[in-house]
Amino acid sequence: MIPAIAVALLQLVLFVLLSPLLIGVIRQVRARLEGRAGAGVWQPWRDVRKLVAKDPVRAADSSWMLAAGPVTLLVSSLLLCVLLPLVGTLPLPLVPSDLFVIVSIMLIGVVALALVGLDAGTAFGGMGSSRHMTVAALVEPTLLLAVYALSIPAGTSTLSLIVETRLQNPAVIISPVSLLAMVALAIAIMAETSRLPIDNPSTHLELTMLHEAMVLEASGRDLAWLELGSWLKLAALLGLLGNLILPWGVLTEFTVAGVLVGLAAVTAKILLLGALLSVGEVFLAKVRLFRVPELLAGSFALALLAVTASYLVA
Amino acid sequence: MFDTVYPQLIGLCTGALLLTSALLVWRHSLLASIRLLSVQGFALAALVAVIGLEEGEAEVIIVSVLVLLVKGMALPWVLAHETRATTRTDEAPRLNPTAGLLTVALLTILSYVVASRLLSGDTSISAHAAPIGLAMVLIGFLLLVTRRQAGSQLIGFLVLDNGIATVAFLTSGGVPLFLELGISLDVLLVVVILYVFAGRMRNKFGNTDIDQLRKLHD
Amino acid sequence: MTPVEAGMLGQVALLAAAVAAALLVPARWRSRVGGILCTLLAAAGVVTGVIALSGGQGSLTIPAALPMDPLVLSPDRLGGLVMVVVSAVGVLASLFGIGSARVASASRTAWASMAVFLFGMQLVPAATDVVSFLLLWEIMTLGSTALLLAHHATRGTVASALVWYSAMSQLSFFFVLAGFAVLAGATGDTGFAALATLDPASWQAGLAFVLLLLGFGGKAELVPLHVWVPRVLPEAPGHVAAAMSGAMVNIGVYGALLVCVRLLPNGPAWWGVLIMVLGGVSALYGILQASVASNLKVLLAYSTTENMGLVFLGLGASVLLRRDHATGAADAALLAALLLMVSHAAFKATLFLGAGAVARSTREMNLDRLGGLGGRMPWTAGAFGAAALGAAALPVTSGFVAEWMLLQALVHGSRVGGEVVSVTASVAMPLAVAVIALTAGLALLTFVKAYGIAFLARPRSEKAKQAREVPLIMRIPLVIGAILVIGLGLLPGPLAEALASAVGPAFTPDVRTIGLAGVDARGIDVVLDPATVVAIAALVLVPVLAAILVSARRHPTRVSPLPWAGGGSRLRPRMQYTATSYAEPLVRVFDDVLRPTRDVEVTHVGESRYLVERVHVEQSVSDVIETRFYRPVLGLAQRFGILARRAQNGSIHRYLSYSFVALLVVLIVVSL
Amino acid sequence: MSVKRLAGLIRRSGRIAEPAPPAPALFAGAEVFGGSVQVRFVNAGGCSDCAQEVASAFGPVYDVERYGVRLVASPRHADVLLITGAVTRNMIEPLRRTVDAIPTPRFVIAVGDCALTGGVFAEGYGIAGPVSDFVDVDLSVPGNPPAPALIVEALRRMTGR
Repeated sequence: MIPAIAVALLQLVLFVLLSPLLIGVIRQVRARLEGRAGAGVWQPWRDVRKLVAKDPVRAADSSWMLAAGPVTLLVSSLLLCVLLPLVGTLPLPLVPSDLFVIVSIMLIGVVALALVGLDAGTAFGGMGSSRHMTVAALVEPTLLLAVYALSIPAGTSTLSLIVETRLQNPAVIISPVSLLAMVALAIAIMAETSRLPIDNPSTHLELTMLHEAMVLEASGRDLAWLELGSWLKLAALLGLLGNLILPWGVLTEFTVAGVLVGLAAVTAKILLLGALLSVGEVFLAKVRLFRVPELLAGSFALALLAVTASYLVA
Repeated sequence: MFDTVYPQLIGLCTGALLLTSALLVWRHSLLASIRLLSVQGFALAALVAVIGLEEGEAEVIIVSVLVLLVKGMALPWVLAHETRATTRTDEAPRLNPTAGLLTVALLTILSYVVASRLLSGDTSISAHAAPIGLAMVLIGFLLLVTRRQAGSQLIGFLVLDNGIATVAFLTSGGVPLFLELGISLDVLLVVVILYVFAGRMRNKFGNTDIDQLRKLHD
Repeated sequence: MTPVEAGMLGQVALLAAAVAAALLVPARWRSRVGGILCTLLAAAGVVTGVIALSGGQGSLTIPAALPMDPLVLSPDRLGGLVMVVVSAVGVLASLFGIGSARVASASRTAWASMAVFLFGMQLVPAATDVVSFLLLWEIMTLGSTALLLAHHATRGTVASALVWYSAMSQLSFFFVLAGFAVLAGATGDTGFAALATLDPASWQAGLAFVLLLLGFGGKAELVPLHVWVPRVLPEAPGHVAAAMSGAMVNIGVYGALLVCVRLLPNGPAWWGVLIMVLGGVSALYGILQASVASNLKVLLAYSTTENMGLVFLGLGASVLLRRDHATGAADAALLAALLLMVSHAAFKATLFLGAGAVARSTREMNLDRLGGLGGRMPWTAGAFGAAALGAAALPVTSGFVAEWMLLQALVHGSRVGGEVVSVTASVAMPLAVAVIALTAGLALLTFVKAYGIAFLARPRSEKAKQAREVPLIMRIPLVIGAILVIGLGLLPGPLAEALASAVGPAFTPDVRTIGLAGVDARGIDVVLDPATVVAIAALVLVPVLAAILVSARRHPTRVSPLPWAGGGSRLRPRMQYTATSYAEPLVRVFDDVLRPTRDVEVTHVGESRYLVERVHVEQSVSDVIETRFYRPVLGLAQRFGILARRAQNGSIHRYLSYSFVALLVVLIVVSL
Repeated sequence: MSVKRLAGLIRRSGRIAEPAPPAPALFAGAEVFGGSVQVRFVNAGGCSDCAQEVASAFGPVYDVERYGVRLVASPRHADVLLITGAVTRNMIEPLRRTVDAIPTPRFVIAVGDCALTGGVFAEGYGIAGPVSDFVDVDLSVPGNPPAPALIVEALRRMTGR
């Protein structure tokens, strides 16, 4: 129990430190591919530090939600970092990394963000909130079905056990069920974290925004929590994806060396996936908003195929 | 060694077949479809090769090379060559992609149910994978039914053919060499003829929308 | 006399007192006296139910005048559970009614029929035979009809809603009656104990099952018998809607449980599939309609259809999985259905009461004209928010625990020990998971919309701007409801144990309390302890809060009079997103199902076609099932009626000749 | 553009950004930003030539982003407001509101002669006056239009990098 708590705490600290770095890497890789020099991988850190040191502004008509929503998003993302099997798969007592619990904790953050968007009382905020929730509603089936497909070899919906099963039996990873499910999961995660091709994180045109439109009214530390919360979510989900694709290096039994290897492994996986994501985004254009459901339906069909295929080629 | 990975390899190949079929329903662009069809040909060839290695029959390996050449390279090349010459390569199918993909998933479930009824006693790996062939046949039909352009209908036809071949290879451990040779050449011939016709029609009427061809018999 | 008997007698006495008070007390005091007596009546139901749930025995025998056995009321544990749930909602609704009932809602009929309605509802689960069940069922139905009639029978929309309601409830009653008649005919008795001896595989059982499922499904607002819901509930005042949508639907669920757990347990697999299909379709259709609805009460009404759909989905899965010998998963699915029923009662009652509070202070139910109520009605906003979390199945609410249990049961259901249990289950379970996931996602959107548009942002109309908080007596039930939603979510362990004992002794789900009142479903080997998750969240929150406090002291927040909103200087609240625009992307995605009608009218400036004076856009989504299924059927019925009228032209000779022909036919048939 | 062609283009063009000149002195009061400055850009009126120069300062050649400067979509996120052009009558109110929407500490940079004095448009119908008449300007970048390098230098004074 003590080692599990220690690992959970380590994950938390690591991800708080790592997630701005991940964004820094993503932006830096993109800058280099575009022929620019880039602001350096530590720039997101500087941004957050500066945002906390500013005096926030809020409109007279906005409610407590503008302050509480960002904190809720941040806490929900932090909980993801505690509960997901990232550094190690040691189960916490009473709170296993149950898929459904984790998805709903993530959804709390989604809802908090959507309410922040609505609370602003502006057209853009509402628009972003509406689109964000539509995407979230359509992503959820994919997310659950994809992990359902992955859970079949392990016989449980606990993510840490799924990762352990893949570690012990790597042949599972290249099985068609797993491949279909991973593709579906990857699309779902891109949608959930507002990346291309569903959303363009660096857009300035309000009418094309999903995620950005909701945070237009947030400033100072509120904005810092929103940004940090979103980054943490991206890092945690990429970490999960990394551990599902390449489970090696994950800590399964507590040793000091194992912890160090686990930390290094998950850092390497996340940064690598981040770099890949960035390269991929250079080659992608944002999909038209009304074709996004098509994409999500596609990923849903893949997830459903994955579950069906688990009966076909067991 | 090979025995342990054999089920995995079969699974991988059939999974690739299923995935490419699903993606074919998703994509509208004719060129992308042709590329996917080529990938599907490669997957089919790999499947045949895996079965051949497992059974240790040289004849089946030869068939796999043949499949690779015809379905993986020759047919896609012919199609791509013909398509590049045209201007309109986008398809506006009758079914929107969302509904199409959900239909694919349901067809796969259906083929699973049907196959599990038919092959209830058989627990071998290849029998387990056979429903995918059936699903491909159904998906091929779906493509034939929902596509408007003659070119993409041909692709549906080829998916159908691939599905039949998959079922045949998985359930009987391989079609005799001559038969496969004959079928492959037949298919090649049919495709070439159809494509040439399609090209002629396009030159004559400006497009190959099947719906509009109904006017011909008047 | 046992406590249960005393409780039931007390309810009879309180019913009499409440009806008498409603008729005799002058209008000034009627709401207070009637409301308190109704509250006491419901509270007596809660007490009786709790005793029965914990194993208390006792029966009330009513000697019938008809030549048949006396009617016996004796709730078992399952009946006790439903009685508790129904009466608890009754308590909240009655309390709320004290404050909210005005003018028409405080009439003699209104309070008398409220008492009758509550009484019938509370005692249906105590019935031990078909006759008393149907009798109490009719009391409940008539009570609710009279209650609706009392409110504003003068308005045209109410009249048409009432016609739908009466027709649909009589249709349900007919199905239930027919179903029980088939069962009674097959066993030769009307007592539930005797009916339970019938073999579930027999054709009579199958026929009775379908009829009863339709009847009970109708009461539980399932598709396609839900059409009365979006018409009736918006017309009813908040507390009546809460009692109908939070409590009465549970009687439908109780009926289904009665069939699947008590009377005909271990039914064949197709029963399970049928219930699952009915439930799944209801869940999806209900939430789709709810997510595009702009009227707050319509939204809540459709969301009831969704939740009941999920309850039936769980019930169906349990029947199917029990057939396939996946007992652990089957038990978990059954438990999930019960959990959903309980949590739905808590959050839906609170939501409808919240809507009632909003209606009272704004006289507006259209979300497009609400907004900014959070600051003006903080108590209502808080309670509605907590209940909305429950309805969206987010932690840590009871709705989340129920949906979690359901998903776990389905995921663990298709395989036992790595082996596929059956082809049916392996197809049904993934599809059910997909349906639930899509439903949950849409529910999330629906309740973000409901809460965010109504309570956040700026008021979209003058009425919303002048809203004030409701009086204390109405706030109390709201707060109790919110506490129930959160509390039941924090204590799933004891709750699940109580529910597991209720379905015994036929089934014995193996659940234990673990950790801080968490639940451990041993049959499928999963645990959930929401309180621990909350504790972890609190620990994580500590450093965040510390950072915020430090930052807030050094960098105070500045208030700017207007939102930035793109820099426009003529920024009006009407420029905000409305509920209709919020759901617009969804309407586009589900175009094929919802079939919206759009009407765009562009008025050009006289001189130029390029300058637009005004654009009027109207979009409405109608109930497809009503327009595509009932309208044609009704049209057919009307044509048939016209034909029948021709046969009935009032001529006495013609009627006599009909009788004569009928007599001849009977004689010929008998002689054959 | 196909993936192959895009990849080829990326490979051939390599790094476009020119080498960074030495950093100018930090603007007094900008220490609080610590090397991270978010910029909201407003064109208050004028002929858009200054706007073009601002755009190229953010382009790959001058690449002001490497010094920690980023354009943002909302003044709520911004630290620095970059204004070009003389203020037209319709822009007075939005300009004031934009400045008010920026959380403090904040700075305003006026870019180009039109923004500083009104330039050739000074007497024009519809022109209300130079930027400094309506909001406090902290830093000016003169020029007609100023070279991107000058705009970059002004922004670098804010980040100190």
